[in-house]
Amino acid sequence: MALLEITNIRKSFRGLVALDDVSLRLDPGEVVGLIGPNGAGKTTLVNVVSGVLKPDAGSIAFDGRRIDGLTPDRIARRGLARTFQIVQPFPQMTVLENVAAAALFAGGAPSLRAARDGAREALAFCGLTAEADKKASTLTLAGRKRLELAKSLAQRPRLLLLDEVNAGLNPAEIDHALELIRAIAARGITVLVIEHLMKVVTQACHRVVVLHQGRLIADGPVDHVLADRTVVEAYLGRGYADRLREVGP
Amino acid sequence: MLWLQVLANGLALGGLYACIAAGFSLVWGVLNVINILHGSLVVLGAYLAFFAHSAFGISPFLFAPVAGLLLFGLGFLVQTAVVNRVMGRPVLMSLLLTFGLNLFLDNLMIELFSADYKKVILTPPAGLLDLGPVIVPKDRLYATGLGLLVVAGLWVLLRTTQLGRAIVAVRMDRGAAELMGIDVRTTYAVAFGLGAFMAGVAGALLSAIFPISPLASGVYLGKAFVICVLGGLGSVPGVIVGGFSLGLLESFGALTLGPEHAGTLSFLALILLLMVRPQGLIGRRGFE
Amino acid sequence: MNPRLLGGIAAGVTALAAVGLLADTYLLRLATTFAMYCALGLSWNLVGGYTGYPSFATAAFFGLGAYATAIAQTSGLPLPLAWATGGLVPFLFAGLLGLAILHLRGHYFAIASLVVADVLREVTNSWTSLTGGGMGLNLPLVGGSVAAQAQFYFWVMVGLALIALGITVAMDRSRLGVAVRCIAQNEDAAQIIGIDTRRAKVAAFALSGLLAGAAGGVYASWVTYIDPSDVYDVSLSVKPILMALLGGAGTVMGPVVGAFVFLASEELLWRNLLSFHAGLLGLLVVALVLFLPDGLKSIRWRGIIAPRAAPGARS
Amino acid sequence: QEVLRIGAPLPVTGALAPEGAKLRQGYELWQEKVNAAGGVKAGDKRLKVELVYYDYQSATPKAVQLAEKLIADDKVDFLFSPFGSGATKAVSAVAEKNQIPLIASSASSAEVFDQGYKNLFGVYTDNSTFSEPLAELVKTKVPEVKRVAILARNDLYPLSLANEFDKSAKKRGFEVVFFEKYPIGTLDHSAALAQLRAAKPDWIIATGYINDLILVRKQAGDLRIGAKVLTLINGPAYKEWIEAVGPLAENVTTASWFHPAVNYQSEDVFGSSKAFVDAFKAKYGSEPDFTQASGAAVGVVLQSAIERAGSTDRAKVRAELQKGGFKTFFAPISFSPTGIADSYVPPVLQIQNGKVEVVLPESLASAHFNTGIRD
Amino acid sequence: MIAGQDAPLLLAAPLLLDARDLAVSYGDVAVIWQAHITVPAGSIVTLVGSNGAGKTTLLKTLAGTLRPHRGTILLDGLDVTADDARGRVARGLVLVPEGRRLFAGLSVYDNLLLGAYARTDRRQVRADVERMYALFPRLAERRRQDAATLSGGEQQMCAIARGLMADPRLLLIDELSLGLAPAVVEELIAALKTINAAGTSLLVVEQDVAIAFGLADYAHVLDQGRSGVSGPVAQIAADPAVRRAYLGI
Ligand SMILES: Nc1ncnc2c1ncn2[C@@H]1O[C@H](COP(=O)(O)OP(=O)(O)OP(=O)(O)O)[C@@H](O)[C@H]1O
Ligand SMILES: Nc1ncnc2c1ncn2[C@@H]1O[C@H](COP(=O)(O)OP(=O)(O)OP(=O)(O)O)[C@@H](O)[C@H]1O
Ligand SMILES: [Mg+2]
Ligand SMILES: [Mg+2]
Repeated sequence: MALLEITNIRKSFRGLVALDDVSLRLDPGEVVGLIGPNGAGKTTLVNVVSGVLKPDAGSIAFDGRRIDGLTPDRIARRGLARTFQIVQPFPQMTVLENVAAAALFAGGAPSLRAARDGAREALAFCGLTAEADKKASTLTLAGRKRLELAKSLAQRPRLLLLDEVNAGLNPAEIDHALELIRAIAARGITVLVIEHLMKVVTQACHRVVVLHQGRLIADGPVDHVLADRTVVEAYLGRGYADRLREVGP
Repeated sequence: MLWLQVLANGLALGGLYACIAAGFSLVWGVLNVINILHGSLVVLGAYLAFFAHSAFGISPFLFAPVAGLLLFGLGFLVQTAVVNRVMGRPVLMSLLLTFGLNLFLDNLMIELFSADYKKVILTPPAGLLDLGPVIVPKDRLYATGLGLLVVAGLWVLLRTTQLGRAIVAVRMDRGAAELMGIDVRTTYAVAFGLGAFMAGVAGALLSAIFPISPLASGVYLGKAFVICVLGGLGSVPGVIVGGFSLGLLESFGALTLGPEHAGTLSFLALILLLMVRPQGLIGRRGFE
Repeated sequence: MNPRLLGGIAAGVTALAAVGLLADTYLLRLATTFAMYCALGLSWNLVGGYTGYPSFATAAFFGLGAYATAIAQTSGLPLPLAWATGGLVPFLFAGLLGLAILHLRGHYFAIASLVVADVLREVTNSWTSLTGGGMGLNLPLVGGSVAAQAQFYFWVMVGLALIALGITVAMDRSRLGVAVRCIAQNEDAAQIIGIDTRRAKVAAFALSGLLAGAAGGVYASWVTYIDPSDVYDVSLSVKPILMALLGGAGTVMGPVVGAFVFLASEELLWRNLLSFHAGLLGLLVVALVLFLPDGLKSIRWRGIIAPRAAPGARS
Repeated sequence: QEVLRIGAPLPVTGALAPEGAKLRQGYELWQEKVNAAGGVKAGDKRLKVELVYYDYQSATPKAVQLAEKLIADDKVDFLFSPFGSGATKAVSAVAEKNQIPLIASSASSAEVFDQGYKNLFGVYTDNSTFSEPLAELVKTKVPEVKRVAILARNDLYPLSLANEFDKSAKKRGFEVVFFEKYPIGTLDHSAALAQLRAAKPDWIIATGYINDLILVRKQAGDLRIGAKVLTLINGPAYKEWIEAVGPLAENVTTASWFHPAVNYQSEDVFGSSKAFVDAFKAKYGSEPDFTQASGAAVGVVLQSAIERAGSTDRAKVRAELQKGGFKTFFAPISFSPTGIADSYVPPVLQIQNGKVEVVLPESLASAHFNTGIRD
Repeated sequence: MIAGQDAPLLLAAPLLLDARDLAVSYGDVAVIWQAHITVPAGSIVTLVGSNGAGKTTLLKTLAGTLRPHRGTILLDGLDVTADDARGRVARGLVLVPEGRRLFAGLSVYDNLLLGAYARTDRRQVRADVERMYALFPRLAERRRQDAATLSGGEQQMCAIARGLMADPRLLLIDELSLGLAPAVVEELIAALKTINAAGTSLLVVEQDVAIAFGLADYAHVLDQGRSGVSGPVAQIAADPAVRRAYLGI
C-alpha cells in the first residue's frame, strides 16, 4: 500500500494556478526527488500535504487515511514531518530546546527528559551537537537548515518532506549531507527531497518527479527523467548537461 | 424624513472621523505602533485652535494647518527622542511607551489648561444649511469637508512620492531599507510627525464643534481604534470608509436601538469584523 | 522545585504573615491590594508572557468575575461558592472568547481583547434588572469588626495569589508550558511540530480568565460596592502588563516582583504629590520601557559598577 | 494650638477632576475664613482647621481605600464625602463601620441615603426637589404643555434625576413621548435629537454634565428643535455653559441647589450668601457655582455642629447634626431621618439675556418665567 | 600582524574596494579575526569559505550594517569605515543580503523602485525596471504580486534585481544561486557578466564553488574568520587544498 497518495490536487491563488491536477504516490522506504523551475509549485505542494494550505480540490491519503482538511499539528502527529524552505526556528530558544519541543509533541516523547534525550540523538545525527546550547537565532543559514532537519527527525516521522534543506552548502558539505539522507532512508523513513542541487537528486534519489507550471510533467527513474528533453530545456539549461558530465550522476 | 436627517448626520460626521483616525492609522500601519498618545494629540490640536481663536480671533478652520504643523514638529521630536528607541521591538513595548506618554501629556494638559471644558464660539455662528427635510449645520460641513480634503492629501503623498514608498519599506524591513539607502530613523520620525499632523488638524477642526478637555482624549482614541479596524489598518481609503461607516453606524444605531446602545453596537461590529475579516472592510496590504 | 524559588516564596509568605498579624487596616489594605495585583499579573502572564499574545482582556475577566460573584452572593450563595462562580464564569467565557479571537495575531488580537471589556461594560450598564446598571451593586457585608474583616480578606487574597503562583509553576513545567512558549516564538513552526496551537492558546487564555475572574470576585465582596466603570476599568488591563514586564514576562516570579515594585512606586508618587502623580507615573512607564525592556532581571548589577566594553554589533 | 483634622478624598485626576478642583476651592475658602477668625470654637478651645486631601483618581474603590487610610493613618476627626452619589454611597459604609460622621457635599440620589446609616449627612436635597417645582411651574404657567421628552445620561445621578422628572411629569398628566439614555462620552447627540424632534414634545428635559449639555443644546439648535420649555440639568447655571452656547442659552431653565442670585442671611462664618459670593470672588476671581458652594457648605455645617456640641466628640457632634436647624449661606439646613437635607427648596433658574435669573421660589425670584425657546 | 602587510596585491589595476585587517564580533562572540579583501575596479571577485566561516558577516561589515572593531575599509581610496549603510549606498556600495529581505506587502514593482531609492535620475530608473524585467521574465509576469508570496527562487531574482536597481559601482551578493533552478542560474550568470562588462564590479558569495569559479576573475578564501589564499580563479581552483575542502574532490 502507498504511504502517501496524492490524488488530483488543485490549488490556486487568486487566479494563479499553482497546482494543477497533481497526483503522486510515495511507497514506503522510497527516496523521491521533486524538481522543477522556480515557482513551479513545489513548496505549495508541501504546504498542501502538510496541512498549511487547504487544497481547492483533490484528496490526500497518508497511510491509507485521508488527511486533507486536517490541521498541520494533527498531520504532524500522524507521522508526517516537513521542513520550511524559509527556515522557521524558535529564535530565542537554544538549538536543543528547539529540537526537544519537536520530540515532545509530534515525536510523542512521554516526558520532557525523554524529549531532551531524543533531541540530543537527532542533533548528533545531524552533526549539530556542538551547537546544542546556542540560541537558534545565532546559527548561520546552513546551520538553521540543519536545525530544521533535526527538528523534523526528532518528530520520529514515517514520511519526511525536505524543502531545499541543502541549499547553501558547498559541494564538499553536500557530500556529507548525502550520507545523512541515505542514513535517514536506512532508518526506514520515506523521504521526498526538493532540491535544486542536482548532485543531491542524482545521488540520493531512487525516483524523480518534475513539476512545471503546477503540473507533473515527468515521473520515473533518475537517469530516465534527466535525459528527457523537455526537462532539460525547462529546468536544467544547457550548462547543466556539461556539468552533469563533469560530476557524474 | 427622519431617516434622511439621520443619514445626513452620519455623513456630516464621517469626514471628521476619518481625519481623527487617519494619523492613528498611518502610525499603526507604518510604524507598527499603536499610538495611545493620538487622542491627546487631537486634544492638544484643539487647545491650540482654541487659544488662537480666543487670543487672535483666528477661525479654527483657517488655523487647522498651523495646528497640524506645530504638532508635526512635536511628533517628529517625540519619535526621534523616544519612540525610535523601541522600534522593531514587540507590540507591547511601543504600546506601553505611548500609554505612558499619553498619561503624561493628559495630566500636563490638566495642569496647564485645567480639566474644565472649553469651547470655541464662532462669531458670527456658521449657520445652518437648510435643505427642507434635512438640516445640516455648516460648521460640521466645513469640518467634514476639510477633514476629507486633508486625508486625501495624505493619500496622494503616500501613494505617489518617494517618501511614501520609503515609509512603507521601513515598516516592512528596516534593515533592508537601510541597505537601499533610506534614512530609517528620519523616515520613522516623518511618519510619526505626519500622524501628529493629522491629529492636530483633526483637533483644530473639531474644536469648533465639540467642547475641549484633556479628559476627552480617550474618546477620540476609541473612535480612531474603531474606525481603523472597521476600514482596514494603515489604509487611507480604509479610514474614509471606516469614518463614514462609524458615523452612519452610530447615527442609525441610536435611531433604531436607542442612543444607549449606539456605542455597544460599534464595538460589537468591530469584534465581529475582526473575527471574520481582520483586514477590515477594504484594507488589504497594510499601507497606502 | 527550584530551591531559590522555594526560598523566595517562603520569605514572601513570612513577610505577608507579619503584615497580616501586625499591620493597621490601611497597610493591610495595601497588602491585600498587592496580593490582588500578584494574582492579576500572574493571570496576564499566562497569556501575555508565556503565550506571547498581547492580551488586554484582564479587565473584562475581572469585571465579569466581580459581577458573577456579586450576583451569586446577593442571591444567597455562600462566599466560597460565590467566589468559585466568579472564577468559573470568566473561565468559560475566556474559553469561548479564545475560540473566537485567538486566531488573530499581534495588534488585531490586542484590539479585540481590549474591546471585550467595553462591550461587557455596556451590557452590564444596560442589563439593569440583573446588574443594577449604572447604579452599581451593593454586596452584603460579612460580619465582624473592621480589623477582622480586613484580616479575612487579606488572607483570602493571599490564598488566591498562591493559587495563581501554583498554576503558573505547574504550567511552567508542563507540556502546556513548552507548547505556549513555542507559540510565542513562532506559531507556524509550533503547529508543524505537532502542537495543537488552538487548544494550548485557549487553555492558557481560560486559565488567565479563571485567575483574573476569581480576583474580581474576591475584590467585589471585599469592597462591597461595584459599578461597571470601576470593575471594567481599562487600567485593570494595563497595570498587570506593566507589572509582568517590570518583573520579567514569561517567568514565574516576574509578575510578583513587578507587582511589588509597581505598587510601591505608585504609592510613593501618589503620597508625595497631590495632583501630578499620574503624569509622573506615565514618565515612569516610559523610563521602564526605555531602560528596562526585559524587566528588573535585566539589570546587571555588576555591569553598573564596572561597565563592560561596548559590544561590536551596531544594530 | 490644637487642630481639627478633616479627611477629604478628592478626585484630583481622572474624569471628575474639574469637580474635584471646585470642591477643593470651596473647602479652602471655608478653611481660610475659619482659621483667620481664630479657628473652630469647641467649648473653651479654639481648633485650627486642617484638611487632609488624597487623590482618589475618580475611582470609587480608591475612594473607599482612602477613607480607610484617612481614618487609620491620618486619624482624622471627621470626613467630607468624595464627589457624586456613587462614591459617596461606597464611602459611607466605611464611615458607618468606624462611626465617623461624614458630611456629603454632592450626593442627591435617594438611593445613597436609604441604607439606614446614622453617620451620613448630605447638604443637597433630594432629586425630586428639582423635578416637582419645575413640573408644577410648567403645569401652571404653560398650560398648553402636553408632551414631554427626556434625554438622560446613563450614569447614577443624571439617570436618577431623569426618573424623578418622569414621575413628576406623569403625576401631572403629561405624556412622556420620548425617554432615552445616552452613554457616557457621547459626542454626537444628533440622532437621538432628530428622533426627539420627531416626537414633537412641548417640554424637553435633558440631564447630564456641562460638556454633555453644551453638545445637546448646540445640536438641538443645529436641528432647529423648538419647544415651549427646555430644561437642562446640570450645566446652564455655569458661566462656561452660557458662554459656550451663546444666544442658544436664552430661556433655558435649570435648577440648582445654590446660585449667587439667592441671598440667605446666615449664622456662619460668612454671614450671608452675598458675603460668601464676595469672598469667593475676591479669592478666585469668579462667581461660585453650586459645587464650589457645597464645598464651603459642608464646612460651615460641620463647624456649627461642633460649636453647638462644644466638643469634637463624634457622638455629640452627630447628635447636633441630627437636630439640624443650621442657618447657612448655602440654605437653611436640617436633615431628614435618613440624613438628606430637607429644609429648603432649590431655586429654579432661567437664563434671560445671558444672565441667570431666579424664577422660583417666589421669595427669592428675580425675574418672571418666560416661555418658548428659539429654534 | 600589521595591517595591510600581507594584503594580497592582485593587480596594478586600481582597487575599488580595499578592506584591511578587519575584526568583527557579535557581542562577545568574535566571528572575524582577521580578514582582508580587495576588489579591483571592474572585476568579479568571489568569496569562498565553509559554512560558518563568516562570509555573511564580512559582507554585512563591508555594507555597513555591522561595525568592525578593528580595520579599515577603503572605497576608491576613501576611508568609509565610519559611514553607515546609507552613506555607503550613496557611494555606490550595495548589498543583496542573505535571506533576500524583500519588502513584504509591496509589489515586485515597488520593491524594484525602492532599490533605486537613492537615485535621482527618474527616467533612467524606469528604463532600468524594464531592463530587470527583461533579465528576469518571471518577475515581469509577477510584477503586481506581493513580494512575500513569491516562490523561493522568484524572491531571489527579485532581490538581485532590486540590488541592481541601485545602479551600484560595487554590488555585494550573498548566496547568489540559493534556491535558483539550474537554468535560471545559468541565465543569471550570463546577465551578471553583461552587467560587469558595463562597469559594475561584483563581490559574490556562492556556495557552489564550480559556479563561483566559472563566474569570477578572482577568488578569496575565508577560513574560520581569517583570510586564506587568494588570487586569480584559475590559480585558486588549482590549489589542491581548496579542491579538497570546497569542491569535494
Ligand atoms: N500566497 C500566495 N499568493 C499568491 N501567489 C502565491 C502564493 N504562494 C505561492 N504563490 C505563487 O505560486 C507559485 C508556486 O509557488 P511555490 O512556492 O510553490 O514554488 P516552488 O516550486 O516552491 O518554487 P521555488 O523553487 O522557487 O521555491 C509561484 O509563482 C508563487 O509566486
Ligand atoms: N547574530 C549573531 N549572533 C551571534 N553569532 C552569530 C550571529 N550571526 C552569525 N553568528 C555566528 O557567526 C559565525 C559566522 O556566521 P556567518 O553567517 O557569517 O557565516 P557564513 O560564512 O555566511 O556561513 P554560511 O555559509 O552558512 O552562510 C557563525 O558561527 C555564526 O554562528
Ligand atoms: Mg519552494
Ligand atoms: Mg552566509
